[in-house]
Amino acid sequence: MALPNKPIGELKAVRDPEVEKRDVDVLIVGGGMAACGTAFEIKKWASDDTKILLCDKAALERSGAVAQGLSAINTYIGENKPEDYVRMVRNDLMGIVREDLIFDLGRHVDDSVHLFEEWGLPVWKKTDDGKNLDGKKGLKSGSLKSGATPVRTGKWQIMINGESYKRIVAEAGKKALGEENIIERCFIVELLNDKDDPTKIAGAVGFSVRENKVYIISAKTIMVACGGAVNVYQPRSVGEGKGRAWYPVWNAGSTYTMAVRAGAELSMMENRFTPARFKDGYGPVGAWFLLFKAQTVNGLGENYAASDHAKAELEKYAPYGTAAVTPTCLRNHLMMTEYKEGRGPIIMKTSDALAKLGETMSKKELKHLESEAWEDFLDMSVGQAGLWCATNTEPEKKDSEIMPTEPYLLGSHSGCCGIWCSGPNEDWVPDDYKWGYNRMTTVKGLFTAGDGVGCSGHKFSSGSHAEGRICAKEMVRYLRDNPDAVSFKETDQELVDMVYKPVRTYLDNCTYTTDETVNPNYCKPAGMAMRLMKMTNEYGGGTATYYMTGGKALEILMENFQMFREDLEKIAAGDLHELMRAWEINHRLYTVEAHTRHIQFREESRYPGFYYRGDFMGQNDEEWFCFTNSSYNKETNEWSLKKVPYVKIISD
Amino acid sequence: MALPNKPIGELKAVRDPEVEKRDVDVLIVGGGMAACGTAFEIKKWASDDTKILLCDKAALERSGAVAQGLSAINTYIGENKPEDYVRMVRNDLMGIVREDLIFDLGRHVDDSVHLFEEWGLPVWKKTDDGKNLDGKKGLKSGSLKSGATPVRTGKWQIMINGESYKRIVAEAGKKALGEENIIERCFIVELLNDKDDPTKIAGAVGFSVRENKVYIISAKTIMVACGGAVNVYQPRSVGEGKGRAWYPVWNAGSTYTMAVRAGAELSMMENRFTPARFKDGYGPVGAWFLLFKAQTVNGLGENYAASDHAKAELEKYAPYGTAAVTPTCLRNHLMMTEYKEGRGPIIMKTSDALAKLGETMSKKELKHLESEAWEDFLDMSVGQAGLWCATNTEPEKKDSEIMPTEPYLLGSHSGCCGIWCSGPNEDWVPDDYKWGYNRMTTVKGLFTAGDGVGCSGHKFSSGSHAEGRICAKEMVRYLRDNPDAVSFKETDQELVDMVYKPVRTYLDNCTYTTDETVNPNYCKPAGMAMRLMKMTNEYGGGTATYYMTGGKALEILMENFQMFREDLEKIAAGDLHELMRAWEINHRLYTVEAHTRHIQFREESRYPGFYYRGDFMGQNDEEWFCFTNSSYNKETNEWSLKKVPYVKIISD
Amino acid sequence: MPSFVIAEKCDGCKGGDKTACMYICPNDLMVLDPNEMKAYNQEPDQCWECFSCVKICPSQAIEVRGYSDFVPMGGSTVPMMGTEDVMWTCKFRNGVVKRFKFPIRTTPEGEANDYADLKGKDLDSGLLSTQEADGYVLVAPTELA
Amino acid sequence: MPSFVIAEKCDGCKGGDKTACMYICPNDLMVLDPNEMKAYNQEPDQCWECFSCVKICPSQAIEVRGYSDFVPMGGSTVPMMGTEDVMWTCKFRNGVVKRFKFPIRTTPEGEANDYADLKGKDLDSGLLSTQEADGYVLVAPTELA
Ligand SMILES: Cc1cc2c(cc1C)N(S(=O)(=O)O)[C@@H]1C(=O)NC(=O)N=C1N2C[C@H](O)[C@H](O)[C@H](O)COP(=O)(O)OP(=O)(O)OC[C@H]1O[C@@H](n2cnc3c(N)ncnc32)[C@H](O)[C@@H]1O
Ligand SMILES: Cc1cc2c(cc1C)N(S(=O)(=O)O)[C@@H]1C(=O)NC(=O)N=C1N2C[C@H](O)[C@H](O)[C@H](O)COP(=O)(O)OP(=O)(O)OC[C@H]1O[C@@H](n2cnc3c(N)ncnc32)[C@H](O)[C@@H]1O
Ligand SMILES: Nc1ncnc2c1ncn2[C@@H]1O[C@H](COP(=O)(O)O)[C@@H](O)[C@H]1O
Ligand SMILES: Nc1ncnc2c1ncn2[C@@H]1O[C@H](COP(=O)(O)O)[C@@H](O)[C@H]1O
Ligand SMILES: Nc1ncnc2c1ncn2[C@@H]1O[C@H](COP(=O)(O)O)[C@@H](O)[C@H]1O
Ligand code: SF4
Ligand code: SF4
Ligand code: SF4
Ligand code: SF4
Ligand code: NA
Repeated sequence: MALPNKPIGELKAVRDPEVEKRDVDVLIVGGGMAACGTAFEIKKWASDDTKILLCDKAALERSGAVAQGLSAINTYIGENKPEDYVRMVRNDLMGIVREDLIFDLGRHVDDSVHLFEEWGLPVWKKTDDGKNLDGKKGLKSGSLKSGATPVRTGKWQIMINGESYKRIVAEAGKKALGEENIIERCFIVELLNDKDDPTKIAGAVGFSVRENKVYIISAKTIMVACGGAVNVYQPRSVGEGKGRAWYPVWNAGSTYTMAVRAGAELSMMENRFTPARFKDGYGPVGAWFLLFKAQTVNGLGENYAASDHAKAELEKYAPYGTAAVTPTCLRNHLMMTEYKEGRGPIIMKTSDALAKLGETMSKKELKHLESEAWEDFLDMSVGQAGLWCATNTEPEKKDSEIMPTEPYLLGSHSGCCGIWCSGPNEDWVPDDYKWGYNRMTTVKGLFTAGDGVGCSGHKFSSGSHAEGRICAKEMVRYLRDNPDAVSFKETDQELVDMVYKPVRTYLDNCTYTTDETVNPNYCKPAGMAMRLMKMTNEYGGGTATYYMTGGKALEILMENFQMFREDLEKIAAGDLHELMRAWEINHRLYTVEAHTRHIQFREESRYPGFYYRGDFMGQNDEEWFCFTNSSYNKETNEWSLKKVPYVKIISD
Repeated sequence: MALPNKPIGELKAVRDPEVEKRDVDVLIVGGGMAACGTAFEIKKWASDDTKILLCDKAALERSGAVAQGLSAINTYIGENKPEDYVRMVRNDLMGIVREDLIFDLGRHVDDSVHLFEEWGLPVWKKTDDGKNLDGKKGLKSGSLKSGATPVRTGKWQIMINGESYKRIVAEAGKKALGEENIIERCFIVELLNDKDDPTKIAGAVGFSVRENKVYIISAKTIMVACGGAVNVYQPRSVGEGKGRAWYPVWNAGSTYTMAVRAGAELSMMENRFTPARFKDGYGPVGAWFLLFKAQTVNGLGENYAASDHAKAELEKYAPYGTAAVTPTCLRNHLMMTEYKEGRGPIIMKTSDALAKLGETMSKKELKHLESEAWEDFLDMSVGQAGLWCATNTEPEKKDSEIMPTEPYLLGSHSGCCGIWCSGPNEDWVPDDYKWGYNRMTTVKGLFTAGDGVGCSGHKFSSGSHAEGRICAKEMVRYLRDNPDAVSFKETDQELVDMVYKPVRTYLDNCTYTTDETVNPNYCKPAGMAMRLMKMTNEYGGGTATYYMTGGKALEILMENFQMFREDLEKIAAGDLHELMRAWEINHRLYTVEAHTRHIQFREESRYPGFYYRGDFMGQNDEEWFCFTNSSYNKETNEWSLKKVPYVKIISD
Repeated sequence: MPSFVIAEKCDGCKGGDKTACMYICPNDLMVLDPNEMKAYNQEPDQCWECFSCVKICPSQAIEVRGYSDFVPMGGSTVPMMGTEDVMWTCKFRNGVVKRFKFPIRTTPEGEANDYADLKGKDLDSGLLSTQEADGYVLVAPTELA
Repeated sequence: MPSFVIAEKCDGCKGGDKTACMYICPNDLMVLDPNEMKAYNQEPDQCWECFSCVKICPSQAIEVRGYSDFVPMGGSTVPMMGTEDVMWTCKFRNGVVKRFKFPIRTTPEGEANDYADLKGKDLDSGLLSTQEADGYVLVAPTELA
């Protein structure tokens, strides 16, 4: 072997990259469900000479959370009332949500679902005699839009054959926007403010992961939708399996970090989503609970969720805990009690569930049912199917363990952290919740959607797409009202120096030692990733403490963050892939620091089962029945947090 | 870069190694404190024509637990009574210990300490006016043997300047045994039984980590002292820092695995040692508690150990919990309560301790005290000093966190798992505890010492050395009584095929994929190491569950072990270093499986703070005030466990 | 379950401009060794096992094997992509094999209707373009607190 | 705190039979690249930071840097071995430097008394050779239960 002190990677980084400058009206950052919605919608409203650009760190065809596919569309209102949708989300999120945003989403989401089906997404249908047809056979029942009945698992979810979900949605988005307006493999690092009005957005800087090139983009309005944040908490598999997270490991909090650094207010960043999943493979449990009606038992074989103890525990959190559907965090909370008291692990009785269903089913129907169970994994969590194969788990014979995972930060699934956004400019929306353009952040011209929008949640894939479309139209309105040119104060050289700093640090130092991975003069992204996850796991209420944190732990964590940020000045990247990792870890830091500061600020335990403040157990409605918003000053590195009143819009 | 599918490592493994055969009377496996004791002692008793061989996987000068040095000798009886030594160990280990072994150790250990000092180990001395002199200045007070007073931290511990402790002890051992009788970098894989009498030891097989060579050794008597087992539970640092464990990461349970596979009975393998240490750096706390009289507080700043709650908790475990010195496990137990109830982390008030000491000290004395505090780390846990430097921790100004670590399996420090051994052949020893040769296992001719001997503990470095010396003499007695030749049934080819199987698996498959680390036809040691630690951590009462386990978790773990063992058939090694890792992981598996089976067998929670069985909380003296012994049949892969009566020898 | 490339099967996408696996991986893991013209996963511990590379590889050269830190050996899940369906072969550790076929899309590839000619009318309403075209009426909440 | 080798300082132990660092590492981590005649740590995540290699290197070419997953940057602890003492230089992240000197042995290297000529007498007693020589009397417990 040669000495391991040479740059690795196939695409070596050079000291001085090429610079490509772009001057556009609209910039879309991200290429996931939300961004594809924007891409589809925007030209319907923009004038033909509007310059639009979309930058995705990956390839739209399989970028973002839906890369692998999905087996359900979790938000389809259909026969339900949007008001009930608001009530469901509100209850699941323990009362404090932006009902204007949720209601607005509810009245738009089905339109996206109808488009998906038209584009070719197979949607299951219910026959008149109550049987399930898959999305191909179901075609003959007609489309949802034409009145066909979907297969519902819960009240809001419908089943699909979603292996190619993202390919289909991306195809429509790309066609609508035009390939020439899309740069794939462009990682956006930072948003830039207007020189004259720093409260206004003016551009962005990023780099290519394929060639040594920095993109400097000026834009009048920007939609940032880079998804949520994964690997900000340590997963339970810390070796090779650390790439296996439930949410997509490549979404690194870019949305929140770039927005907050550009001056946008974040809201409810203390909220996190800690899903219960099949252990290790992260297979989804929704279908098993809702479609297959499976039950869970504790290590002693008891149906703990039905125990008196559980009921008493849930009553503490009335009205949420006593609602017909137990909030997601409280379902976790009941599991936590079992673990702590030595009654783990939690087992899902797949065998009993299938046996029970089998009592009323034919052999053929049972076979079909088995196939549905496997599809649920193969369409969105293949690794879980792989784990079942590797452990000889036939669900009809062998039960599986479920377990709450590490926490994720996201705003589109069953969590509600994110950016504080304007609601629709309509009468019924409280004045404090609207400032002109729907889904615009507190930075002029900066919009967000999907995981980016805080205080709502339960939009899922369909709602994220619809929200991206809402942004499209609003951005065109904003452009109409704000046609003036923008410019930013940073020079090209400053921006290049910032983006390529890790490369230069690397090149300047890598031959000092005989192994480029161990060098006292720099740190590398892989090590920093582990370091960040260790500190959040241990002090910020990760799995290490059963999600427990408290004042002293948070104080230590803040000190760790501080040193971490200082050390990031010395992060080094030898190739373009590593340069991306360097910037991802930067984005993760700011995101999870925001999260932690919110937890520190909110002196109660609003979401038991998602996290606990040991020094402030229980909810304190008196003091904390309100939103918490934060902002960051990148010149002074100061955070500020405040309370923002909650307004109830929809009746109980 | 070239495709990463070529064997890595500087010392490539070849398919067919050279074979070197040795025929000796005495084989010493290991080169640590115990083995150096044997090496020093054996020629004093053996006839000149006795052939003796010592094999160490590393270089004696710095092999084993003392490689880095130590800052104290934890067992020096001195002015105390051996009976009190037995009482201390018994209380710390919750009542169930082999008092014959402990008493015997107590009456021999000081002789080794006196030798260490003579050889050049600096031992601190107390002046007549109560001041501490370091080991160089202390020389003028004379030696311990000549009556000088050591500096005691606790009743049993004495302070040394132990940076070169192991070098000194190894030097004497090597000189006494002769370099020509020592093979360094020889990893012993398996012990072999006599062809005609399988209850008798007959040899061993190992390989060189420096050249492609397998050693096949026939021996009439063997002393195995390969230390304890580390990285059988997942440490809290799982990235680059996973090499930082408190106990030496290179001791892989070889002692227990080789012995049990050779037919030896293990005892009290459920016992583990989970030391409280300075967090992450694993700095020792003994000096801080005992010498500096530091106190610990919880996250709320409370002296939790002095609370009524703590007292009540300790009373549950009377008489152990209410003894003058709280047993090590119960000290952890009190911390666990704080963590679970949200009152973590635990902080050691180094600042207060030093301030208090400063009240009665001169500037110069304080400066000396500071130096002592740093020496405690620099002599045996440099990484902790490094962590203090990196976090700007001056202990007089900034407090540090302490925390129980991951569990270790060992028999010489504050734990008592190990091999079931004969006590001395003397009247006062119960018949069931002696079968001819002191420290002989239940396999004829197989001896052990140090971490290998179960049911005793608290021997530490000095006691391990003395115990190795006891073995030396007993082995010569055994040789005298059993002079006949031995032979084993395995052919050279079978042994080579076994030892080099991982190499062949590698060579047969490594070019199938483009990356030698990911290949469906084999597994690699690094991945298997993570897999083993993940399963024990989650199901076997590791840090993941605050040391909680239970029947269902243990059942899952057993199933995981089973698949793990099957997969070990496919472990692959491309170079000699990796071949060592392959065998280490094999040794870890058997050791931790034994541990888990004992936990499964003992239906009580004897060592709260070390582990809990959620389904059997509390101690059950009625049923379980006894030893638990296990044995393994390598032909049938069957374990059997049984209870063995405890006999009290020393009065309360 | 990081992806791996079977050396014999990979032809480096025949030396094309970009390889299919590099093009698709959402996490930028697949790279090509230009000397041997074969691909490999440069960071297996960041693989989400999304199977995007597996599904797109024209040579069926990519598979995945269970993550080494928790997946026992011997199982496999292999997709075969068609234009309308995906066929999965799931092999168990104990040899049991299960096959499943699921639809993936109901229109030909490239034929998703992007409504290229649709232009919205009322920029100030809350309606999306297709809602407006469908004559959908925007509702306000009626069940107010 | 895995060890690292400063390229410029390492001379591969002048091409000797075995390098000092390879000889000493209790965990078999140090290896020599025979082409460049320089050493490196082949498995940094198994380094116990025992400093054995650091202390033995004749060229002071080895140092350690804090484990990347929990040690902030900028500190260092560097030993300088003498025959009787070790001198530590501890540098803090904030620049503070502390130096400590501790004795390591009180006899010249190689001079440990191995009692080469001592032969035990009574193989059946419980006494060790030096105990026997010193006339030590083996005690039995007196405070029996
Ligand atoms: C991963 C996952 C997700 C879901 C589920 C299971 C699993 C396993 N489930 S179940 O659990 O209920 O089973 C769902 C389900 O079945 N049904 C459903 O409707 N939604 C589910 N989701 C949730 C939805 O997928 C989710 O709500 C939406 O995808 C959110 O949309 P959006 O907010 O657009 O995020 P994205 O991940 O799709 O896209 C992010 C994009 O940003 C890019 N990017 C990121 N950083 C960037 C940077 N710095 N520069 C440039 N680009 C940069 C990404 O490449 C990507 O294009
Ligand atoms: C690591 C450590 C240990 C201690 C402490 C702090 C720290 C950080 N502390 S404090 O916490 O209280 O601070 C102690 C202290 O201050 N004072 C004290 O007296 N003892 C302490 N210990 C305990 C003693 O060190 C311990 O009791 C003895 O060393 C045990 O002796 P022994 O049982 O011989 O084990 P070993 O580790 O020394 O030697 C093992 C040998 O086996 C070799 N080996 C292993 N596997 C092998 C294989 N398969 N083939 C061939 N050789 C193969 C090793 O290379 C080694 O030579
Ligand atoms: N036990 C449950 N009770 C009610 N709804 C659930 C339950 N588990 C999952 N769900 C819902 O099912 C959908 C898919 O869940 P999951 O598979 O957990 O992502 C989500 O909308 C969940 O909120
Ligand atoms: N506690 C819950 N009970 C019922 N449905 C839920 C609950 N939480 C989330 N959902 C719905 O389940 C779908 C996905 O949620 P999740 O279980 O988190 O994947 C969404 O449609 C949610 O509206
Ligand atoms: N809090 C304590 N009380 C009594 N003895 C202790 C305490 N902490 C450590 N010790 C003893 O001090 C010695 C060194 O401990 P340690 O540094 O924890 O390995 C061992 O003999 C321990 O049993
Ligand atoms: S897509 Fe397949 S054939 Fe093409 S480079 Fe990748 S592995 Fe090779
Ligand atoms: S499975 Fe997915 S994440 Fe892994 S290499 Fe392939 S495309 Fe990338
Ligand atoms: S001991 Fe020092 S000089 Fe010798 S090979 Fe190792 S690093 Fe180089
Ligand atoms: S510090 Fe110790 S474990 Fe690490 S490489 Fe050096 S000798 Fe080996
Ligand atoms: Na953990």
